[in-house]
Amino acid sequence: MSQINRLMKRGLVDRDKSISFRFDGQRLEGHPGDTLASALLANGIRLVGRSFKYHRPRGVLTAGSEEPNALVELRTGAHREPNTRATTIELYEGLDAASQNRWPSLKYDLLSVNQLVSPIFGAGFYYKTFMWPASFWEKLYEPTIRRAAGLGYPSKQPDPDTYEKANAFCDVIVIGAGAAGLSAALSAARAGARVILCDEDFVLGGRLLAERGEIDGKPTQEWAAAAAAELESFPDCRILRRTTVFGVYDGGVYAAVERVGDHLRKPAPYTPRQRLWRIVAKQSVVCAGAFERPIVFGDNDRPGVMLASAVRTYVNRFGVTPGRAVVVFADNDAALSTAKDLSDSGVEVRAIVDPRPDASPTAGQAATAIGAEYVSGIVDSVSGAHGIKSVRIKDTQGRMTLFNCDLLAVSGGWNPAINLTTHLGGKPVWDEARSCLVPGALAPGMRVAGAAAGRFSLDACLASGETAGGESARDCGFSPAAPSRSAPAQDDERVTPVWHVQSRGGKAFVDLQNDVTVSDVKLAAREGFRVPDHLKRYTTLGMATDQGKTSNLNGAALLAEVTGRYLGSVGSTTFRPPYTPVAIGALAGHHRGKEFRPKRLPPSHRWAEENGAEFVEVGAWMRALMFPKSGETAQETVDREVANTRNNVGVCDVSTLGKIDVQGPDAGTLLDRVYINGFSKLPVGKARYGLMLREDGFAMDDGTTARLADDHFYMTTTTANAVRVSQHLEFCQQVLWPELDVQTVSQTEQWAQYAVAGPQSRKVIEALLDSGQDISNEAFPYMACGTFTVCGGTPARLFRLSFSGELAYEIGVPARFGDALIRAIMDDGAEHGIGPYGTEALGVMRIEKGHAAGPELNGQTTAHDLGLGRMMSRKKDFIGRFMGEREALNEASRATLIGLKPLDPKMRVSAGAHLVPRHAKADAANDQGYVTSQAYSPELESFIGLAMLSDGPARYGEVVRVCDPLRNYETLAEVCSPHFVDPEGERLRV
Amino acid sequence: MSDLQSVSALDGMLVSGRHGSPDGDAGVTLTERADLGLATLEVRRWQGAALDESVRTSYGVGLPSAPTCVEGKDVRFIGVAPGQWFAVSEALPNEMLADDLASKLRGKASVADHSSGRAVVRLEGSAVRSVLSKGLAIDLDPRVFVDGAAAVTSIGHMGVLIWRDTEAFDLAVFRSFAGSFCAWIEDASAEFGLDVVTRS
Amino acid sequence: MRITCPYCGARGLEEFTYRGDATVTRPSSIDARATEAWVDYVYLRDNPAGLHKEFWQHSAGCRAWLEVARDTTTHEIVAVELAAKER
Amino acid sequence: MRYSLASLLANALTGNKNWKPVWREPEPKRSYDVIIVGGGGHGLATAHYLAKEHGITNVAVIDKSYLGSGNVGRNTTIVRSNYLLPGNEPFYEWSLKLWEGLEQDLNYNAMVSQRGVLNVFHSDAQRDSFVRRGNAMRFHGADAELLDNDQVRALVPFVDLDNARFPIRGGLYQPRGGTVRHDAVVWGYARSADQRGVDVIQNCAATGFRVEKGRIVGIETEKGFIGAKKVALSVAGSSSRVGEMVGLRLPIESHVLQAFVTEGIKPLLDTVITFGAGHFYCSQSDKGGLVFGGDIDGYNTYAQRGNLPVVEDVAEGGMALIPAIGRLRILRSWGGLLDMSMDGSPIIDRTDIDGLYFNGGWCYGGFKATPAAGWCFAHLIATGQPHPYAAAYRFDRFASGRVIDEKGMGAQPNLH
Ligand SMILES: Cc1cc2nc3c(=O)[nH]c(=O)nc-3n(C[C@H](O)[C@H](O)[C@H](O)COP(=O)(O)OP(=O)(O)OC[C@H]3O[C@@H](n4cnc5c(N)ncnc54)[C@H](O)[C@@H]3O)c2cc1C
Ligand SMILES: NC(=O)c1ccc[n+]([C@@H]2O[C@H](COP(=O)([O-])OP(=O)(O)OC[C@H]3O[C@@H](n4cnc5c(N)ncnc54)[C@H](O)[C@@H]3O)[C@@H](O)[C@H]2O)c1
Ligand SMILES: Cc1cc2nc3c(=O)[nH]c(=O)nc-3n(C[C@H](O)[C@H](O)[C@H](O)COP(=O)(O)O)c2cc1C
Ligand SMILES: [Zn+2]
Repeated sequence: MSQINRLMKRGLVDRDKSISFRFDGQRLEGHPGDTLASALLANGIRLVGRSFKYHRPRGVLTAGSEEPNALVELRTGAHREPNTRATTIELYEGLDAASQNRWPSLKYDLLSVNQLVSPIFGAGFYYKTFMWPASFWEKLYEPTIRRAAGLGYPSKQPDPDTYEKANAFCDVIVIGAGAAGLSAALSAARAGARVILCDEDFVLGGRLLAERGEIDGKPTQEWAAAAAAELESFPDCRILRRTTVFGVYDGGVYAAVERVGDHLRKPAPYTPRQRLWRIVAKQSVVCAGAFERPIVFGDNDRPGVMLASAVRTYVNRFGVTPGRAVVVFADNDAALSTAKDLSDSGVEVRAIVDPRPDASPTAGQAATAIGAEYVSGIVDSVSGAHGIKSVRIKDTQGRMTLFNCDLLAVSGGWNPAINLTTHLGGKPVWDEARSCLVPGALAPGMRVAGAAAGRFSLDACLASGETAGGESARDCGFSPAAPSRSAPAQDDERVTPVWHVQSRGGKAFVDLQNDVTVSDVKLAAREGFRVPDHLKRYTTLGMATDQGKTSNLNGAALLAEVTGRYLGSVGSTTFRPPYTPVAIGALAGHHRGKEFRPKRLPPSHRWAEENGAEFVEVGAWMRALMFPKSGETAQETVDREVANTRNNVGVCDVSTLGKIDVQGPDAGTLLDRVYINGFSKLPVGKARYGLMLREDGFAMDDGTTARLADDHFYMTTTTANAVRVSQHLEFCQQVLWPELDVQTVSQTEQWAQYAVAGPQSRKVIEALLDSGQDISNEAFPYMACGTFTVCGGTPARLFRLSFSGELAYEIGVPARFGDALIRAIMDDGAEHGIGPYGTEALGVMRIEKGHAAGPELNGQTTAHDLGLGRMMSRKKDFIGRFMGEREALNEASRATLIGLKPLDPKMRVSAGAHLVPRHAKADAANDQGYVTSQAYSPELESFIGLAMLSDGPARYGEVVRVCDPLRNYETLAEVCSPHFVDPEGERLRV
Repeated sequence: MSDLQSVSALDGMLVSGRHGSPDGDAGVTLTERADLGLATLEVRRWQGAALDESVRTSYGVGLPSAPTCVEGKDVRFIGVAPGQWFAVSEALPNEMLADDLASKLRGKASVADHSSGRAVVRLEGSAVRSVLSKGLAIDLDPRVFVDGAAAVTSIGHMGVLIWRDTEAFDLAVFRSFAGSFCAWIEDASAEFGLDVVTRS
Repeated sequence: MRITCPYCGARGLEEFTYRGDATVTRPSSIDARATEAWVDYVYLRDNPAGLHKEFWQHSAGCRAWLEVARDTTTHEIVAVELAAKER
Repeated sequence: MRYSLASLLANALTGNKNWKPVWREPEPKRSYDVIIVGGGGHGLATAHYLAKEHGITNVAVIDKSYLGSGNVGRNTTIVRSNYLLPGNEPFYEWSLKLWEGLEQDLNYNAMVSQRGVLNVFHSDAQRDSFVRRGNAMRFHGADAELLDNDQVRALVPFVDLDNARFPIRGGLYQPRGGTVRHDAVVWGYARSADQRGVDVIQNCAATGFRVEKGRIVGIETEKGFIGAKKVALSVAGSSSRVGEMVGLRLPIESHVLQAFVTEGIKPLLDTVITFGAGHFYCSQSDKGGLVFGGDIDGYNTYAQRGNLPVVEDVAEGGMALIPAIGRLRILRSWGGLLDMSMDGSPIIDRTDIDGLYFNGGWCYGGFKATPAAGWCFAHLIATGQPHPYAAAYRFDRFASGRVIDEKGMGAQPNLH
């Protein structure tokens, strides 16, 4: 088939070049400048899809992003995009599209039987049935409904394309580049403002491209091109084509999506498919134009029924006629140009049908001029299921005339595209004169011009755009030239809206995509759904992919009529972002897959990789979990790492701990107030464990803090809480106690810090230290800290701290030496049998020592629960003290930290299990606590656990049931002190 | 000097040479500025005037009260927060800067060393603003973000301090994020081409 | 939403951390009779529809805690000050 | 009129002309035994159970807008009972049981769809806390299963299990969880309450309260004063605003939660899935749209709309979990006002004013609670005594410290 409906002249397509594409497997041709819709129409294809509920055959209704019908699956395989509007797809070589929601084929669709039983399938029918038997809902009814629902098929493979985000700033954003938008952008740019002009289309001009008028003596298409060219010449004007502004957010933030590569077979190398723009603008001018609205009549959904303005677009912009014999059915004079443009292109216009009671003389004249019949009347019925063949017209006397035709151009007037003006809550207002909703209160800095403001004449569009652009520039401090145009005070358009006509035909559709008919609206009203929002929710009117751009107002008008109300008082549903649907990928941009969130690598990362470490995500950090040797099971690895640390010496990267420098004369005072225990009296050269609470008295974080100098402390926090603790300290400093002279800054990134633990650890550290520095037990006892130099002058901080319970040190050097230091430690430690250990072994050792960590510091525990109640100073106020002393936070019956030893050492004490008394039933009534952490202790040759148990410390020796019904597991364990290994801490002090 | 080898934050994260689009001149060039002295100073209570005086005496400039850079003798001071500055120095590399500041500003400011805690990269080239705008939500227009301007903000979910030095932008990112930062910059600059210059 | 940090200038919402009602004052007493003041401070909030004085931290910027006056019905920001009044 | 296939057929034959309004539109009477302020799910369910379980039918439910205009009409419709703490779990499990019998109870198909709720986890620590939760559920008689990666893959083959920034290590699954068609809940309860004599009154905002000698005697409304022996507040995100009219200072902040729906597509996701390493949860509606959401915006607001950072955050979470949704398009986004409480758990309690009852603080999770909240609130209003399942939902828990803090975030509502 050749392009039988391609006109010889007109349009912005390049007839010299051909593009081949496929639709439902059929190979077709179009031209550069086409959309898929215009190319299909050029090829004489009218049937392009099936509707949602009744599977009715559907064609192209519009020429823009408001299209409800012509939805296709674009591309194939992992690139498949369901529900893509043919009217916005720019044609490219090799394009492959398929119709959707039909089976087995577009022409013969079995589910179209649905329409036969439509009286049962009326609005909301599913609320009234499918209830018996109850179990059938999930098994039968719902799966059936679900398979029928939805339109296109999603690809179930990862999206192979890339996306990105970008930020832009400007004085004035102009949204839409039609007559109004181009004028606005020109006046703002000429005044010197930084302008961003966005249009969702790939050519600037809006309806100027689709009409045949003149501006300043130039055809509108030329004027648009010239305006675009002038705008391009301003260095401060950025033009974003193929860019839809889809949302308006607070503070002058405009979200837009640019389809960078959608018009290509695949995006150009190194470019994304789409780009999300976050545009911050001081002022905005919304020039989004208007949507033509249909008139509702029986079988108004047949392929071949098209909006009159869309017909003009196809003829004038794409050089395509959607039909060869045309009837125009319009309630306004503007649509008459459709007849004229068609006729001028050699297309036969059979009739102009005017449903207005006060028929306009212009319409009759227009008809005569082109030799068409003029009928004052309505469309009574339409024939031709897959594409109209004829329409029957009923005139005001009730006489019927049959017109054979293959295109029915319809216009019921225009609705301003007010969508973006309401995103920040602005309510549209009813304009009785123009019979449409116009923007109400606008967002700060926003103006509306052109058809979007209800100014429909070309002169008014140009003038209002120019004025709005100039005023916006002025509000940004520029001096725009005086407007060159003045808007006609009154638009000359006569508006006598006809929303729907009483016709004999079949179903009359209000919402074409969701198959909401006039009878659905009536039924809903009858059942009490009488506000637009109820109507919407009950019938789904306006909830489809077009969000009711061509149906909402018709629906409201019908509702007003059947409930006997004034349309202006009925109200409307709310427009919400996005203006047109936006791909989720675009909103995610770069941040997907492995780049979902940035990764933090500690200083030893490369070394750990070289040494075969397995890694684990700890917050943003990647930490070494363990260092397996070949042939080992995970358990064997961990056991080995633990045993080696306890017997010889081990090393572990602890750089991920939060490290906060606390300086200033009042540093000690601040610490006294954030920790439950005291710090101001801590001597220089010493470190101390501290617990901090939230103000509600629950534990927040713990760690050690060392005093490096009188006015200098060095705090460590848990890895997980580093950010929170910094914020907390800053709050304390800046908000609670600004009078304190104390400064804090995070040093987490600055210091590489390694724990060197085990009986041989001193020897390893000594080997690192430059000579003349004494770290004997006497000179540098447990909990000492100090500044040293290592490896020939590298400044280092040394802390004699132990999480493992062994003689241990934490040694810190500036992070740029971190890689070298871990290698040096390993070298120096080799003769002492040093081995690295990961977080898993670290966890085992801290459990053996009964140190609380993340699972115990879970935000639900108190100092009492952690066994640290006695640390709470009674001498001072500190964060959380008052609330922490509430009785409920200190009751013995609270679940409190204990140890658990399984009676059978080979049995796990599974973390997450609940505890019940030995002879009690495992149920809620007997639930007395839960296991927080578990490990296998090589030293005890037994599994062990930490747990929170009601009245725990009083129950040492008692046997409890460890119940894990989730994993179908249970064991008995003895309650014991959480300090399993070296409870007196003798090893620490040698 | 130390026997330990210093490893820069970007070492091994980004290979030198051309990345992304191979066509024409690279739109962006990335150079690591390793071994800079980096430190923060935060004024002690009621010491604002005294601190400013000491900085003038020792470094020949007054401290900026806004997020901008001033260039003193050997040291550039960048306003990063009320009463807080980020100091950058080539002449006093690595830990030396913090030591120098601490000794000269004792009692007037709390000084902390960050020379190891940040990776500093210099980005320049015809597309540098386009690339940065993919991650930075600040206005980089040359009339807004003027020479010497600075901002603490974030880029691709990573914290960053950025300042402009004539037509180049210096970015200080946290050391542990260096790998993700490189992945981000590689992605963002792909369409323009990226030249990476690492220390030889 | 954009907040104009007195130090850094206008920045996007994503750079800030919210903390809520800035009209509350931490009780100075830890006397047992202060219970009501503490419960009020920790748990009860002004939650007006309209102007709300609230704490935000410019956490991805200068890290200053801010007192922001914002209309909770329109999100319009009327005033921003540093929470630390003296330094 | 009873709904059934037979009634559908019969009406179809008569041109669907004989359907009656789902609820009457009465003018308010001079006074009622009970006035419920707030025609959301909770208010209407309360009315239903007051009438049905306690025989109290001289009741009005008033709403400031159209029925279901609040959160009940804008939530992501997830129902589940996977709670951890003893104050919560029995309540939510009871709610799930009520959902299971709801349609028969109401003679209204609310499309209770027990398609299962899957929470994936990404670390051992997260697994352990999920196990603790799963066991708590089992202890309370709820269903819970721990899934390994193969089982996760079998349920949701297209999630990014291994190649992700935060690889998935398994999931906690509640097969009985699922979704319920939100609007149907409103209409079903309204219809049932109406049929039992309750007056459901729309566009009638409460504007003030009349209290005499410490006792409520009625409320001021847009339609004038209405007397009442008892008044029950169930206004969700408006709790503080309404509370302020009668001098209640509440442990509640109003926040916005956004939600999203994609264009309709053929079946993709047959369960409810929740990401454990970011903010994203998703299900597919019977219409075919993926309905999803993430974290709250995080600042106090009454504007019922959110901002862009959360939109991006949710999309990033979605792409990280299900990279196949990149080409699916968001059709609409919206927001609802949450009544975020100080410990993330709700309040169903008497107030200091005699005859004034409060139900609120449901945060982002009160839809699933609708039946049980109505049940327990009705019990409290009717008997004056807290229902055992809701016994922990008291105001005084904040003073006493017996908070119910599932997330362990403390008194910071936007973190719950
Ligand atoms: C986006 C989003 C997603 C959510 N997802 C889930 C989920 O997946 N699962 C879940 O369990 N929960 C979810 N929730 C929470 C859940 O929706 C709410 O907790 C629950 O709906 C609140 O109870 P309600 O239905 O009674 O509230 P609402 O429906 O908000 O009812 C309150 C009513 O009070 C009325 N009102 C207010 N002021 C007055 C006045 N002065 N006079 C008269 N009437 C007044 C309002 O108009 C409103 O209709 C979500 C919430 C949101 C916003
Ligand atoms: N005579 C009539 O009854 C009548 C009615 C309506 C319109 N018109 C004519 O239509 C024209 C209206 O001019 P105009 O400039 O107001 O509108 P327009 O329709 O010419 O241009 C609007 C432009 O905005 C773009 N757009 C819309 N929403 C967008 C978004 N969210 N993001 C990016 N781009 C978006 C569209 O692609 C389009 O190019 C005039 O020529 C007018 O005479 C006439
Ligand atoms: C579960 C659920 C599914 C929804 N599905 C759709 C949908 O398919 N199409 C649509 O336009 N809106 C859908 N919505 C959103 C509503 O249109 C509407 O935005 C929401 O109820 C909030 O109301 P408002 O936007 O009028 O404030 C859905 C809402 C919910 C809660
Ligand atoms: Zn700031």
